[in-house]
Amino acid sequence: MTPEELSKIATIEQEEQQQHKHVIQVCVAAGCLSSHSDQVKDALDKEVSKRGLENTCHVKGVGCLGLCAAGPLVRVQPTAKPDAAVMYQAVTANDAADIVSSLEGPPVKRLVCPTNVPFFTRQKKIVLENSGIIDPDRIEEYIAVNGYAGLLQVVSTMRPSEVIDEVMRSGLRGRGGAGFSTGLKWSTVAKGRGSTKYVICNADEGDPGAFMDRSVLESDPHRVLEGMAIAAYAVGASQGYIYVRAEYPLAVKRLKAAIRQAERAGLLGNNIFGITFNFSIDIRLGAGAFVCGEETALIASIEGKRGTPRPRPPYPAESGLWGCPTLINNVETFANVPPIIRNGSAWFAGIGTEKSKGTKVFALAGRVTNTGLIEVPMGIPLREIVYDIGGGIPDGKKLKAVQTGGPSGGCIPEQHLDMPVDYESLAKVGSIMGSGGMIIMDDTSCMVDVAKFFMEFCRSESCGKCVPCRVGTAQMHDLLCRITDGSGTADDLTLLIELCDVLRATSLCGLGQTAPNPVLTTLQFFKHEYDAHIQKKTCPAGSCTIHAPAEVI
Amino acid sequence: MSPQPVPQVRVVTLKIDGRDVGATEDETILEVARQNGIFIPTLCYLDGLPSIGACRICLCEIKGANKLLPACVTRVQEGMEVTTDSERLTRYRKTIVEMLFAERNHVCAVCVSNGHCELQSMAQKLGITHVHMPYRYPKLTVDATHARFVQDDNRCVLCTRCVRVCDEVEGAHTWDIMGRGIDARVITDLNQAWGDSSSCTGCGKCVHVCPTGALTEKGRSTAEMVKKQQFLQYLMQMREAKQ
Amino acid sequence: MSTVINRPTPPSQDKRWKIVEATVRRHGYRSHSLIEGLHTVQEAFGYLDDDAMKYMAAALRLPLSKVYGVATFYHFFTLKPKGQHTCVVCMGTACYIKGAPQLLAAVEQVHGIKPGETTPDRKLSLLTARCVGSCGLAPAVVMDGEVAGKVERSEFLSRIGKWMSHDTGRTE
Amino acid sequence: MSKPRLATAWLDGCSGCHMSLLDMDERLIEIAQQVEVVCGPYVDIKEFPENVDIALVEGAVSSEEDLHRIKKIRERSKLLICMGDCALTANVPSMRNAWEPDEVLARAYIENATMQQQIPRTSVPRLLNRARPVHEIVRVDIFIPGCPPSADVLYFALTELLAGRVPDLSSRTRFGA
Repeated sequence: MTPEELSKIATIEQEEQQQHKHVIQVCVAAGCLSSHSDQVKDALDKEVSKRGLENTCHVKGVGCLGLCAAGPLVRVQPTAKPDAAVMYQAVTANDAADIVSSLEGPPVKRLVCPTNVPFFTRQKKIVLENSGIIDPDRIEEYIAVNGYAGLLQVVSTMRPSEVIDEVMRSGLRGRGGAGFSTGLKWSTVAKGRGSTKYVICNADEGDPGAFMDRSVLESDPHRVLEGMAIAAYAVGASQGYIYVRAEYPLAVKRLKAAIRQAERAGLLGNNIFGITFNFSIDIRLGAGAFVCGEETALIASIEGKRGTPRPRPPYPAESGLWGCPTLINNVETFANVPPIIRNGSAWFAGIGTEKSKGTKVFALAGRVTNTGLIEVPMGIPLREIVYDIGGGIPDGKKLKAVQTGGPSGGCIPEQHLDMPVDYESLAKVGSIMGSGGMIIMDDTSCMVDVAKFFMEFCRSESCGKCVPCRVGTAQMHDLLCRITDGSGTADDLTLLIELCDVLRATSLCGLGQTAPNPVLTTLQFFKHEYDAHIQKKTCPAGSCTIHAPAEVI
Repeated sequence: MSPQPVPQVRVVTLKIDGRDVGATEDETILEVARQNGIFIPTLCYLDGLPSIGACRICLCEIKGANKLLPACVTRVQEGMEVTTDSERLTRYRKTIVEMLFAERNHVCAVCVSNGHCELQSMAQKLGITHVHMPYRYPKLTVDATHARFVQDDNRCVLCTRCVRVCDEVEGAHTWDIMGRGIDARVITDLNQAWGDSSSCTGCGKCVHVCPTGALTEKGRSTAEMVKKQQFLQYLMQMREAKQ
Repeated sequence: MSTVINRPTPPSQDKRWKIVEATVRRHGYRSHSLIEGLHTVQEAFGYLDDDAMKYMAAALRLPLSKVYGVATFYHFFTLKPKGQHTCVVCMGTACYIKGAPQLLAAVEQVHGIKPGETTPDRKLSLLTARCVGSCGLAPAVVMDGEVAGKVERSEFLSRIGKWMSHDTGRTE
Repeated sequence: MSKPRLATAWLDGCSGCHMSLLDMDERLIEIAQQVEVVCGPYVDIKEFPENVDIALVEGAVSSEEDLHRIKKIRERSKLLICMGDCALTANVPSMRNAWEPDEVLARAYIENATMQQQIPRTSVPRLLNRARPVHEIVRVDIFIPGCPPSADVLYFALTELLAGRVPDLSSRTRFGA
């Protein structure tokens, strides 16, 4: 691949797209696929060919359009006027004829999904900019929207250290949870000893209630490959791994296809863009272990071992995969890299807040009207996400809490709803940004039960290596079970609080250290619910089954 | 294996419990503390086996670090200030040891290792007189299929000394851990009876490095099982000398 | 000193072993390809039995206990054969608060199996997943590999009911 | 000033701790001069009295009767001392805890019985689901580990208490000692 070839592919693809008068985009990401969008796409294809419109109307499968709650989603876009696109919701195969008939006339009214609403207008798309636009299975479409231009720019005009400086200046922080400076991490790996280095993409999205990474991988896989290649160039790595959940078969399939295409196009492999830069990517399948989101456990898993973490230091940046300096970033972090390179660090740093730059993708789920995938600028008030973008709480119920950060995060109560969503503000109320799961809970959710749910998760996901996490999560889960079934005592609560402190301070890895967070935040903001279970033997939300106080034993 | 060139190691000075001590930078806090007669309690650690920092009992406070660090795997650094004993550390250590007592069925009074058990003596050293969290009472098995040894899961603390000694020193890797979290167990081969193991050489190293009565010699009665661990040091020295 | 490596022969003539052999060969019989190998076995046979683990241990020159340790560490792997049909109820946070526990209770009530169990006639296996990533469509259930969203109790039970009444081999 | 009122109680234990008390031999006389023994297996009074100053409890809480008694003991005593491992860890009695009481009883009275195979249901207190250490039921003031704690340890603990000090037992005894 030469720079000229890259721009030629882009031009040909763009010209081809212009030939069609209309493009019909059908969401074939896992969300809509589960409501049979593949059948919708087939029906549209048949309808178009039946009417002999193949040359003027192009039906294509695209990635996530965002509003999963209203799927299957279909978007009809006139090529000449992209702004006049119409979105249809809850489309079935039977609607295909009506949609194709409407191409030259008014839209099919009964199916229209309004897009002039805050769910769409308040979002700011960087990571998801191609999602729902391009066909994830075709590298040409990615190239046509400036794909791999960032990689080209980097290898042909920048020194590795300049790339790192650029990422550093952008202020990008890890999107996997902790929010460590991406530039700093890259520079540590770049300085690492030895000539063999690795780049790993953590796509083991393990938080229950999070599907951002899955969506990015399914909708725009090349974006992640390009981000990894840029990182590899910057730190001096020639081999990369994507550690992806086996539970995401569609993402795995699209990634495999994307890697094959990139290799064939010379965008991965040896002598990329004709310079002495070699970089290959292999996929490694996770096998259902949340703890493998922890860097050292993930490395153990790629090495084919039990995914148990080891004490740090040494950090993977110094000694990681097979003892070599290893860069681990998550999917969303890598996906942010190509636009930062193309548009410059100043552009990126201009979005967001002082310490949290850019945007963040959230998986909005739970008791909220518009469940789906959203991307918002950092610093947006939580209230805006819940009520404007999310459309508020359905069924006339009242918001109780917003859960962020999964089992390592916390439950944020209504009174903090006006806080900006950024790393520091979330930490201040005892939660974390996490990878981006955001679960809305209304007054039918019992906060003690939610704490129990997450503790059950941690107990079953604990690797069992260190004592405080192995035994502590089991003890805490037992205590929460007692409290929710009405047999808990004041002493149980005291012990629960004590164990929170012990796990936090003494556990080996992040799983155990943060396992107490859901308990601590619910205790901080919803202590009265614990008291009600313990003293009055009632569940205010009415969701726990309280047994009559039997004998003590 | 050919002799490796000895890398240059720097000498550093640090403070442990307020005392100025000297060390080389490839040493751990635990090693340096022991050389200077400072006691740090340990359980999964065993001199001669690779350290894993798993039991969390040797955690120490390091000035400037936001986390407690395990002395057995943390290397010393110039100017480091280490506190090995404090009210807070003792409280954590006690709770962790109590967790182990609560996790499985440790009935010291009828154990073959009574009086020679590292968990038991650790509890005494830390002043534990009772366990302030609920006992879990899991249903566990005793494997007496081996001709000379017994494995009693009720008394296992999952320190993995047996796994490490079998893998690193004996080279058989008969032992490993199955499952995870609270359900993790020590197993032989494909989770089969020890007596049927095709890889076990019957060397007994695992029995003698086991800190409790989980692995013992057959035919011992209460309090009769005394572990002999000197062999490990001896083997390591002999192997080093050969290289 | 090196020993002559004899590649082990697969446990049986079953053609599916060819796929497994190809995977380990592609990874150069390296020990770190254990998880990839186990994935292939499970995909081909549905579960990992002792023979499969022995074969993997021999092919990758790994201790048996290590293979067993890895196979039981990861919850994706199963050592027991699954039923004819599988139903995976997502227990992610969104599904949990939108009624996944009630779906599990319904299956238990009607078919008498808990998560991780298979009906005695080996027709239905009930499993749970940490999160299938369809949180926007909670509660989600994966029925024979196909994700169903916004699952309701009655529709859910009737779909399982159809499985249970089909393929009985009985003519009535 | 009247002498402190001392009571001893025997729950689910083997009586070894009480034997160890007797093993104090001539030191028993010294102790007896300083206290009034108001209740226990060694004296005639079996109903636990009011206003006890020091209660020495042996054994785990295993039956409904134990449960009833330990609550009464706590109510009526200023200082409750767990004597021995059964009281403070549930020790040997806890070895049945991984099974349900019915399974345990069936094993003892049916499977392993050669005659009169029946589970006693009348005139014996019902077993609790688990044998439990005393401190899981009521507040405990002092713990004396050991199985049993030696006569020396018991003597030391009692003399320290009578001298108005909290005994430091860490170097003298432990679980299983």
